Amino acid sequence: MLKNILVALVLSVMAYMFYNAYSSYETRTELTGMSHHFASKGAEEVGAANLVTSIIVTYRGFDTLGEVTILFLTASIISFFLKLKSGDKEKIIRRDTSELLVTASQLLIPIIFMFGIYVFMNGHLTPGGGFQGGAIIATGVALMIMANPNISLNHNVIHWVESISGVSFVIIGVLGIFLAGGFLDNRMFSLGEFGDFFSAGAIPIIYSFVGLKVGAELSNILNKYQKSQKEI
Amino acid sequence: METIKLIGAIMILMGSFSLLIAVIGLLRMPDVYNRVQAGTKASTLGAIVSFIGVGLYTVESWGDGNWLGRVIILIIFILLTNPVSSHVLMRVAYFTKIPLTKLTKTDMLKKDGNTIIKEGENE
Amino acid sequence: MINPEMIIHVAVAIMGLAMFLAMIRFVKGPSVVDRVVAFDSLTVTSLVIISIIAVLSNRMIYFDVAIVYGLLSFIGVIVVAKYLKKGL
Amino acid sequence: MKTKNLIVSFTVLMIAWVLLNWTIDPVNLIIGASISIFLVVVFCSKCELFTDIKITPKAFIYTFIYLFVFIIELIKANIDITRRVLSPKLQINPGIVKVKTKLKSKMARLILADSITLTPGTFTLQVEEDVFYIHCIDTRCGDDVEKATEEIVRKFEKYLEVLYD
Repeated sequence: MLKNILVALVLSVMAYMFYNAYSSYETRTELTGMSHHFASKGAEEVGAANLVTSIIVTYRGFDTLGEVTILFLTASIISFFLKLKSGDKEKIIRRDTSELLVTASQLLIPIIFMFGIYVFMNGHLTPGGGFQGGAIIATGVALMIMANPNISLNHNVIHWVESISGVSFVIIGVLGIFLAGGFLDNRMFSLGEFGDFFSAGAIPIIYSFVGLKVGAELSNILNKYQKSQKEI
Repeated sequence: METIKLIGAIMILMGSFSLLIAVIGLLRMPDVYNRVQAGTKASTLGAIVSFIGVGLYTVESWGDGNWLGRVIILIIFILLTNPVSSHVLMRVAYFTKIPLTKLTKTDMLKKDGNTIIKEGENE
Repeated sequence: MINPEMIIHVAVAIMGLAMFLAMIRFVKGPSVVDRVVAFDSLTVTSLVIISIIAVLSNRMIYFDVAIVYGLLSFIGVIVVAKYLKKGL
Repeated sequence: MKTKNLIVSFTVLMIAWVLLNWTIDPVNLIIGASISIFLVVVFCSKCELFTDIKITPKAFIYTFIYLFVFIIELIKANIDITRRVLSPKLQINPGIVKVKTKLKSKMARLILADSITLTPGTFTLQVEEDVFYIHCIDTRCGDDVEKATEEIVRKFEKYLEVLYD
């Protein structure tokens, strides 16, 4: 009873907070100074059809580097805590996976990876990009782990992919200082024709590295989960 | 052009009816197994017919946009994944011993003794 | 001539009804599997609705959303199945 | 036939890439091809999905015949389900029956099981070596394995035997 009252209390406080946030919300009718610059000059300065991408990768490229680092930190912390729990002894009944699921997953996994790669290589044209593509790749890894419970992913490969893509991201950023205007400036390569596959300078390359890094980090988390299951 | 568009719209309508049938099947059938059957079959066909309708409806942009490619990918994807996921689900329902309805006439899997459960519990 | 867009709006209304009925099964369902099945048909219906929204607003890019959503629903069903069988 | 598996997997991935991009720009194709080769080497060198597929003109024609039969069955399934669901008194007679299949190839078995799932009143419940357990919404054949096999599996199996060894 007390628990129910507490839950109701928390919910009503949250409802009040949301109501406050909602009632003070006004739709903006015009752009603020900064966004006005992005909206009007972004397309010609960066050459990417997707404005959000151009902001994430170039104007705010440094933030993206930080976000990827935060994700890396999260993955490390999760794996740290998962290792601790191996003391629990609990019986787990394992049944072999349906043959159909195994076959279907073998067919689907390459196509899922292909789709993930497509998403992060086309980040400058379509919605999506590094983070989304990386998440799709991690979905493929999740399917792989679930279809074959006895699989063991090569730990080293994941770490190498992660490290190399992270380092390459920084190297391209530094190259931008020498070849173009500044850190992570995408104009080191020609901007190309607007809306083309090869356009927006270095954005597709930077985004591919971001995608690989995110995919590797999330796969690492999944791999750790599976390992911790096995130890029980 | 107009006619193809109209045909596409009618196919979307047919697909939506099929999806409705799937859900009515979900509501009326007596046990999990029959629900999964009705749900999977009707919703798979409904989705496929609707996607074909969407493909036909966008006839004007077949040349430049990549509507058609994505529609084909979605159709193949649904056709491949929907039966597999329902199969996995129904298998789980059987192995977690959700009872079959009283109308059931025969259960060969039980008669043969299902080997999978025995193997699993040895571990 | 009948307006094709009208027909599509009627179809979307029917799908909305289907989603509502699926919600009933989702709430009522005696076992977890019932709920997952209802959820699966909800997902398929919303896939179709996403694609129709993409067509009506003439934005090809929403189709990617539909593909990813379908993928996630497939993985989701398998995750629940694995959970019920106890063991990842 | 290791190489056949790799080539067919590569073709499937390339088709997926072209469908996603919807362009036959040579540079784009080269990128797609390199990604496909990478994925084939990583994932498809171990699996044996397409080792048993046959690439002959006869198989090509049979693919279309199979698709035609499958679509007819799919539509029949839905008419069947509609009739059952909408009739005021539920006309169901469910049961789990056993059928046997001669197919050995993994891919052919997947296609067979998917087809059974999507055809009138039948649903693959469990797959063991050569036995499929099938949940029927209307069991007519009862415990008779031969009769059930004839009724449920044969109509697909005779085409799949031609497509896969």
